[in-house]
Amino acid sequence: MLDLGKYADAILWSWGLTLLLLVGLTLMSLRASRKAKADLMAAEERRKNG
Amino acid sequence: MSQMKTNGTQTRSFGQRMNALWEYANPVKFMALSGKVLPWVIALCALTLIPGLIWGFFFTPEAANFGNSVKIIYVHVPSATMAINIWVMMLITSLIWLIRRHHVSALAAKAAALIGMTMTLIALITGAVWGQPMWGTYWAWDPRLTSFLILFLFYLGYMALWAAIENPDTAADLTSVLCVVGSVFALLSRYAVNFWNQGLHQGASLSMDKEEHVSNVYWQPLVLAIIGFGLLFVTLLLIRTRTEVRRRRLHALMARERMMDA
Amino acid sequence: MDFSASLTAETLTVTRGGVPILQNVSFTLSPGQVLILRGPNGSGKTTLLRTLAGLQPPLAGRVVSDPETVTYGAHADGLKATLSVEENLQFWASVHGQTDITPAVEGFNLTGLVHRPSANLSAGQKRRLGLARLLVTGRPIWLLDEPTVSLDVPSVALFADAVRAHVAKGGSALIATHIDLGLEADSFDIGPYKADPANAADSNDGFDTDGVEGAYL
Amino acid sequence: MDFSASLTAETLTVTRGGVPILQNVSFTLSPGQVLILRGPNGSGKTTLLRTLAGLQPPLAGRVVSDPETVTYGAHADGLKATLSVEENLQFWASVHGQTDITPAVEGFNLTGLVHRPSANLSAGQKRRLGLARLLVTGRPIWLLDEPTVSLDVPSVALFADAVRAHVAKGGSALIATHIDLGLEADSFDIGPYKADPANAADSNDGFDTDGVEGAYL
Amino acid sequence: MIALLIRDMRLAMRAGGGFGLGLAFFLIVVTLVPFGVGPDAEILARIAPGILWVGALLACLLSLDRIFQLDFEDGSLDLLATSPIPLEGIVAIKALAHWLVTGLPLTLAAPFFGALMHLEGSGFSWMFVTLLLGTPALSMIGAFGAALTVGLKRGGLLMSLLVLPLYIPSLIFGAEAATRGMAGFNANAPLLMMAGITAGSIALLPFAAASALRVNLR
Amino acid sequence: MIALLIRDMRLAMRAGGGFGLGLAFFLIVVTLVPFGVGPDAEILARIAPGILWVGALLACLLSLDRIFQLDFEDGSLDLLATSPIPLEGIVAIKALAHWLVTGLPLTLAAPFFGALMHLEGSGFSWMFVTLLLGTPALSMIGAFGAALTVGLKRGGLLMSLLVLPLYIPSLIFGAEAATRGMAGFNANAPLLMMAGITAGSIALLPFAAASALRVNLR
Ligand code: HEM
Ligand SMILES: Nc1ncnc2c1ncn2[C@@H]1O[C@H](COP(=O)(O)OP(=O)(O)OP(=O)(O)O)[C@@H](O)[C@H]1O
Ligand SMILES: Nc1ncnc2c1ncn2[C@@H]1O[C@H](COP(=O)(O)OP(=O)(O)OP(=O)(O)O)[C@@H](O)[C@H]1O
Ligand SMILES: [Mg+2]
Ligand SMILES: [Mg+2]
Repeated sequence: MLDLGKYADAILWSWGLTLLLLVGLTLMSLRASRKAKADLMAAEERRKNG
Repeated sequence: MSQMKTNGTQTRSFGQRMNALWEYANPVKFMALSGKVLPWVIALCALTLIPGLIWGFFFTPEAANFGNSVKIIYVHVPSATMAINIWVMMLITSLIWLIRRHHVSALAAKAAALIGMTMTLIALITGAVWGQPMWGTYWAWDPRLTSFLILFLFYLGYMALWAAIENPDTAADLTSVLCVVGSVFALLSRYAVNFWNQGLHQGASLSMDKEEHVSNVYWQPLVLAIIGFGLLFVTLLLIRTRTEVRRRRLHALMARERMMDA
Repeated sequence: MDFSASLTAETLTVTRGGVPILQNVSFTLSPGQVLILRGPNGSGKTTLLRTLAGLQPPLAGRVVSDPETVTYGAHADGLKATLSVEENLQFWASVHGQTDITPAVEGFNLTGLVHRPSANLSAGQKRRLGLARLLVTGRPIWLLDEPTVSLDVPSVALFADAVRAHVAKGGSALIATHIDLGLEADSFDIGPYKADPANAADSNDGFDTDGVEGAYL
Repeated sequence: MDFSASLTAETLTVTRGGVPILQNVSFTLSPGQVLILRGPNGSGKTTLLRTLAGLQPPLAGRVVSDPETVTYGAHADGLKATLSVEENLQFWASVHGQTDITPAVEGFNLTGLVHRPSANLSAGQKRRLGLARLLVTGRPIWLLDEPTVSLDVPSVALFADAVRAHVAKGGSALIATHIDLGLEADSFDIGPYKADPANAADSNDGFDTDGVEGAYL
Repeated sequence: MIALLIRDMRLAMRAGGGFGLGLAFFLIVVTLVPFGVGPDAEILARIAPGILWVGALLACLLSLDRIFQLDFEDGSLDLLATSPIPLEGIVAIKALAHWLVTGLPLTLAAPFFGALMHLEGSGFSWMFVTLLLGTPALSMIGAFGAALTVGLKRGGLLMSLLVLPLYIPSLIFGAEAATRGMAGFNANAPLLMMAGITAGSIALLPFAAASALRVNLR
Repeated sequence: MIALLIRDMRLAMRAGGGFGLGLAFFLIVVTLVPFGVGPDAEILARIAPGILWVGALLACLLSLDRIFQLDFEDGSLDLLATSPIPLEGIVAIKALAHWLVTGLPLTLAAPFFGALMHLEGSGFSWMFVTLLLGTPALSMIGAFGAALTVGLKRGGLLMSLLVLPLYIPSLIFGAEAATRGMAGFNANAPLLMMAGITAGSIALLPFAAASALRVNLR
């Protein structure tokens, strides 16, 4: 495994938090996207069928 | 009020004649095109971001003055770069909305804000974490750091204003005005903090100027990571703008439904 | 002030919260005319009046009028609680370049109250003060939203007198109301103009376009 | 809830801003009774109703009633703009220990609007919501200050129906209004009770006592 | 009572409500001070507990007028006053709701904002403890001030004027406890005093506030 | 226009208005900081210009929601918007009225309050000059923020969030000019920058604010 030396803490924290935030943001975006799509689909359906 | 005589339909057909590019500001066209482009952007993003980060994390040597901590640069600099550029993009799309009233443009600005805020947060956090070993403190009132804090506040205010207004067009108008005025003041703050404190922070070593150039070992993966972050932004932006467009349509449909109930 | 101004609505579509409420509204309010706007609660009277007053843009169609000839009387009276009746009226008079407030004070029976802070008026007295403001604007076209709310019968008669005097001078008034004001006036029912939500005028933001179903999915 | 509650005013003197407005007001509102409070603008109806509701103390006389049986419907509706119609009603229901809001919603024709934030209602729709609140309090004595302001004719009829149903159950209502509600009701004119300022009831703060003229000089 | 608490919290969370904004204001005050004072880390660290406390206090203060004013203006307060809930209970619940949306988030966030002021070591936990014990008093005292000024059109600034002197004891003991604690001294005395003020306010002020409200309603 | 200015000033002077209260708030902030920070004269003198500026800024901020909110709520703003005065003029006049009842008294009083913070020597005149040049920008920027949030129920805290970052450049240059001036250094550069911001705000922001108002009224 890679030896990060005395800066291991700083490196792991910053990389870890970065990845966490980016993954979180991506998941949020995807979930919102799915929800918007489903809601819209339902609304269009309601509109068509009365 | 004489501007009451403006008729929206005219504006749109005028816009269409002006330039075929504006066609894609039409939500329908935008949805069609963005749907097609999205998979390609995702693929490109994966092809740059992942190798860039792996290269930066595993295959770069220790730096003389930074030690291994230089690896932080591969998340710090790309996020910092994106944080600024996203605000610029929001400024442009806000202006487009104010001038030409293309809805997709306003919604793209709204979609970008959270990404921009996350990038700013990442730059701040990685910077702070890096600051502890390098400068012995998590936070210093260095101009670059400070102006990022201010940028963060601008993102926060911008998003809070979007959230507080219910009518989407009103919100688009007001947030766009805020974005334009805010940009001027953000620039002023940049000068102000520079003037106020001489910093500890690194200068721009990515400049094209040969002498200041960091060696290729660091530079090449860094450029790859920056491109990767940029493409990640484009990916997320497309996804989120599509979401916003759908929400906007949903809003219109729901309003109709409620009207029919009443 | 030019007292021969008229106001015309041409195939107006008005919206509230982005939703079309009325469509294809056309009419003309000519000098000397009183038009009573009729329609049940929630039918869009307030929305129409605000559009005519230039406070919100129409979605389609246009309003032909000189904004300097129109004054709007909303639900809220725009009174400052800490200012006296006289100060309130005096302020609106000078904003509109007028000076004499006595006719307004006398026309709405406020003489005994001129030095009273408007916070200490009863609901009906406040309303009378709000109506007196119309006189000090000196403008010919009055757009009024339920002006007689809270007024007792004698005060409603005062108001009707004021409107009669106003149209006698060539002014005109468009009045939304649910009660009978005792005025000889034409009536304009907005019922037929109700926007059809299922089939509403294209809200022209590209989001309401029919025939592109599934385009967002 | 005990629906046989009554409210009695005994030689009441009511004040506004420290000035006596009405004096020697006496009447009883018995279960099943509707009393229409009449009087011109500024005569003191609002002041009287607030005193009866216990929101301000009378200067003299007393109000005999159990405060837990009385609900007051003021000019302002007490609606939260950001809460939906349903949330607004639900809140007032639970404050009064009630649970079912459906009769109120249906009684005032709000069914299609339950999920609408109350900011987006028209003036008349807001008023209907304000009146629906009366039903969810479950209280027998209603003190209402111009309840039909902004309502169109069908809505006034809805309100009259609600009052009729309420008194049929043994409730009672005291209603200040300037218009005819179409209710079979007694009427109570406050004109004769106007306080005589020159000779007003002792304001009982030691500064208004007659008969000690010059006592402070 | 629960219904009232839920409603108040819901109103605060809705668009334009107060939640998060108190926090944002706190962040901004803490950011402004260095801009005014200058970036010198040593001085900033020295004044950090005081400024954090003042910031928390101002953030509380700014949101006080929501406690009663809105309900007064739209007539809800008249209706609440004639409802079965005793007015004292209403005051207490509203103060609690205010604390939950303002004082509590402030307390949780203060340590992080402290980093901006170069707070060090045990400073973080001391800020947390003192604010946790002190902010309930701020909300309760604030509710009293809000009750006193509720009838007045934009009593906001007047209320600040009335409330701030009442906040001073909490501020002094709170900031003092934090400073002493950080410096490693014994901080029991100011901590106890502050807790006493909080307990006393919670026990007694609802009655004072309710009677002020009664006067303002008539 | 004059009538509007007179009305706004008169409203501010009446009971419950804003006059004097901004000043009082300023006094209280300046008093609170020593309670929080502790009585050490040297430190207080060192942070005095910064705290005075921050205090002035917060006092301004607190009174911003009076600029349009009251007129919006009682319907006056609709009537003003349909009056012969252009909306840009209305914004400018209202900002001016705000400055006259808040910024100007603050400026005049700041040197005296400075004494509480152990301000010395030339500090008094430097505080006066920088505030005189800087506070008009605070009022104008504030009017813009108020125009953005006027439709929202109690946009107060949201407005603070929007406005405070816009205040930062004025604050930095103002406090910096005062600090440098006091220390005997050349303070022309920050002073000029601040004056430039003030001039620019006054020239351009009325237009931005008027367009925001138009959007909010519709
Ligand atoms: C919270 C704190 C920080 C923020 C907001 C921040 C912000 C930035 C920004 C905006 C850049 C921009 C690069 C560009 O010009 O494109 C950057 C680059 C950089 N930062 Fe930071 N920084 C922070 C802390 C740190 C710390 C503590 C260090 C390490 C000692 C550091 C080292 C660097 C380096 C080496 C670069 C690359 C410079 C270059 O080659 O352009 N930063 N940072
Ligand atoms: N944001 C919104 N979205 C959808 N519909 C809305 C919105 N805001 C208001 N409405 C609806 O618009 C309609 C028109 O309201 P308006 O106030 O113009 O009615 P009105 O004729 O003045 O009624 P009233 O006689 O009760 O005053 C109402 O049915 C109202 O519920
Ligand atoms: N502070 C005060 N000092 C003296 N008189 C006052 C004060 N406040 C109000 N009044 C007067 O008290 C009277 C009673 O007011 P009230 O609101 O009770 O009348 P009302 O019968 O409800 O009238 P409306 O039908 O117009 O609502 C009014 O004439 C009012 O002008
Ligand atoms: Mg209406
Ligand atoms: Mg009344």
